[in-house]
Amino acid sequence: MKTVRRWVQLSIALWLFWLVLAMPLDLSDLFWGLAVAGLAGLGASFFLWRRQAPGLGARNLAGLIFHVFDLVRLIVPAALQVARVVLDPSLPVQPRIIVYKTLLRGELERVTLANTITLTPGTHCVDLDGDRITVHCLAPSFADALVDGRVERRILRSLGISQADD
Amino acid sequence: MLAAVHALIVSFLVIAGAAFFFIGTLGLLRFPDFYTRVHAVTKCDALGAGLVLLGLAIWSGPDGEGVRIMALIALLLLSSPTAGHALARAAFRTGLQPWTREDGDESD
Amino acid sequence: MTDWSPASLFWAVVIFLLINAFACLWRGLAGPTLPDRILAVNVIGTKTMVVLVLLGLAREQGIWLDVALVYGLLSFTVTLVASRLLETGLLKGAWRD
Amino acid sequence: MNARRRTARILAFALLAALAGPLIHGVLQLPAPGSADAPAHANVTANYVERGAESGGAENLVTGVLLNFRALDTFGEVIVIFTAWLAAAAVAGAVSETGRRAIPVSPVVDYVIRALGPFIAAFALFVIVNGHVLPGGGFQGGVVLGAMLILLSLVLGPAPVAGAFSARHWAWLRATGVLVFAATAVIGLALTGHLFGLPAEPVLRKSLMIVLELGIGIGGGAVLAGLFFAVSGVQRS
Repeated sequence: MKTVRRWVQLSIALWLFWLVLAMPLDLSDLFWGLAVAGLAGLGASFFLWRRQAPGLGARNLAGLIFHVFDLVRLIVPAALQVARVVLDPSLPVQPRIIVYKTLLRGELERVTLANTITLTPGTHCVDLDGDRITVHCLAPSFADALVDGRVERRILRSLGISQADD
Repeated sequence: MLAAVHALIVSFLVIAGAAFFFIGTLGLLRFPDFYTRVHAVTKCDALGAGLVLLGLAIWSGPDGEGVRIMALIALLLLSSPTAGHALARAAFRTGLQPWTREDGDESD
Repeated sequence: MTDWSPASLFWAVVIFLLINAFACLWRGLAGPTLPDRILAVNVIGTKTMVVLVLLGLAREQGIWLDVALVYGLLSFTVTLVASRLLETGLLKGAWRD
Repeated sequence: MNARRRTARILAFALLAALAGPLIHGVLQLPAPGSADAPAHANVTANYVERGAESGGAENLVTGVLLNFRALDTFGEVIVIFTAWLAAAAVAGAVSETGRRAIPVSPVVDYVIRALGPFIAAFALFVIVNGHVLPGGGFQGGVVLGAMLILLSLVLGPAPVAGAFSARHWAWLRATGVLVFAATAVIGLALTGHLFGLPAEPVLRKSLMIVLELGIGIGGGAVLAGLFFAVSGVQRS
């Protein structure tokens, strides 16, 4: 029952995606889109996601888009910092590897955290294993925002997840 | 007037994106080891390509092309860090040692 | 000012990105490690994708966007597969003997 | 053992050199690029451009030309891809399995591919179905389809994806492009009196072309995935 509901939801999302691709729309696009979306949705929800579906609903999706805009405020200053490092003739880097234990529990949150770390200049996620995240940073100071939990709080707020109900 | 502002915003975004690409290239060539290079490249590519494509999406307006470029940006923001992470993890798990300043020179 | 369009800028950016791509090619040749080479290929792929979009808009060929989308997808696939093969030991890096 | 291998190498080199001779000769016979009296510039192109749009039945001129005037060439290309797979799979089967390590795939990659997979599939089918308006069509869509199968086998492991069909069914899928093309040729013979003749009736013509594109796409995708399976040692030829 849950699988069927997932199939319907995914097919609607895929149909919208198809309509975006086929933008100057005509009637045959609507039909073909529906057929393909239904088929791809069927394959995904009954075959690919049988073991574990990505827990990604409409609310989280909106949160992810918000998170991308939120990221910009994090990325741009750090990017300028890295630009200064690269352009500096003496190349002042002090690479370190730090291992960080995350408090986030869900798969979606952890993956979002890993990719946020990778996209934030100065830190790069090297490994994610359970709640242990191995981060390579250009200099120890780049990891400050991560270590004091600011990044995690932002992700939780954007995705609209309260840690307690997990 | 409005057209001029529009063109100005687009040009600014595209040039800023190109500048980030340049920084990424510089990082790829200058940094001492693989891990620091992957740093420079993932960010600057995602940011550079994102800015250029955002400028192009604004330029072509909210018709079919603009929407498709936004889809391209979404793919890029997802694929670039994932690819960078996958590559770094492969190197890390197979035992490629990161360079540190104490070593004095490259460790490969 | 009014008859100036960013489309002429696009060509300049295309040439600039191509020069950058060739610079990255040097890292692909020089290595020194296998991940460096894969990384260089990935970077060139991203630049090519952006160049395709720029050219498509500058020459008003909207269908190039779909080519760019396919290209980006393939470049992503190549990097993931290469790293996976490296990770499982099918591709061998010089640092582990 | 070593001597035999060396003999094999020398033989292979001699074979390649013998092949290269006629090929280089053929290339030298080609007219200089852009020369105005080359056959391609003399009359064929103008004819295609002039008649392609109205009689090709496809909005994209290239696809129209590929599937109508040059159908025999395209058929040849499909066969070439199929043959290339056979050759590549024969070589790829020789990859050694020593030193393989069982490392689980990164959870980030796993999650992203699972979330992205259905969208890639929809995009591949989009490219295939719209082959008559977009460049590439079946060939390009087939590549995306194959890429998706490869990505899925990163996440699920190659064995379950390869095991979705039996080895015999995979063989049939890989041959789809060739078979569909051959079938269309025969149907064209029956309907219009000559090989690859597409019927003039627009709906029938359009659906036949979509079937053709689907055949090329599915065949190409299966070939690509089969190559990857062979490299990862799940499926031999």
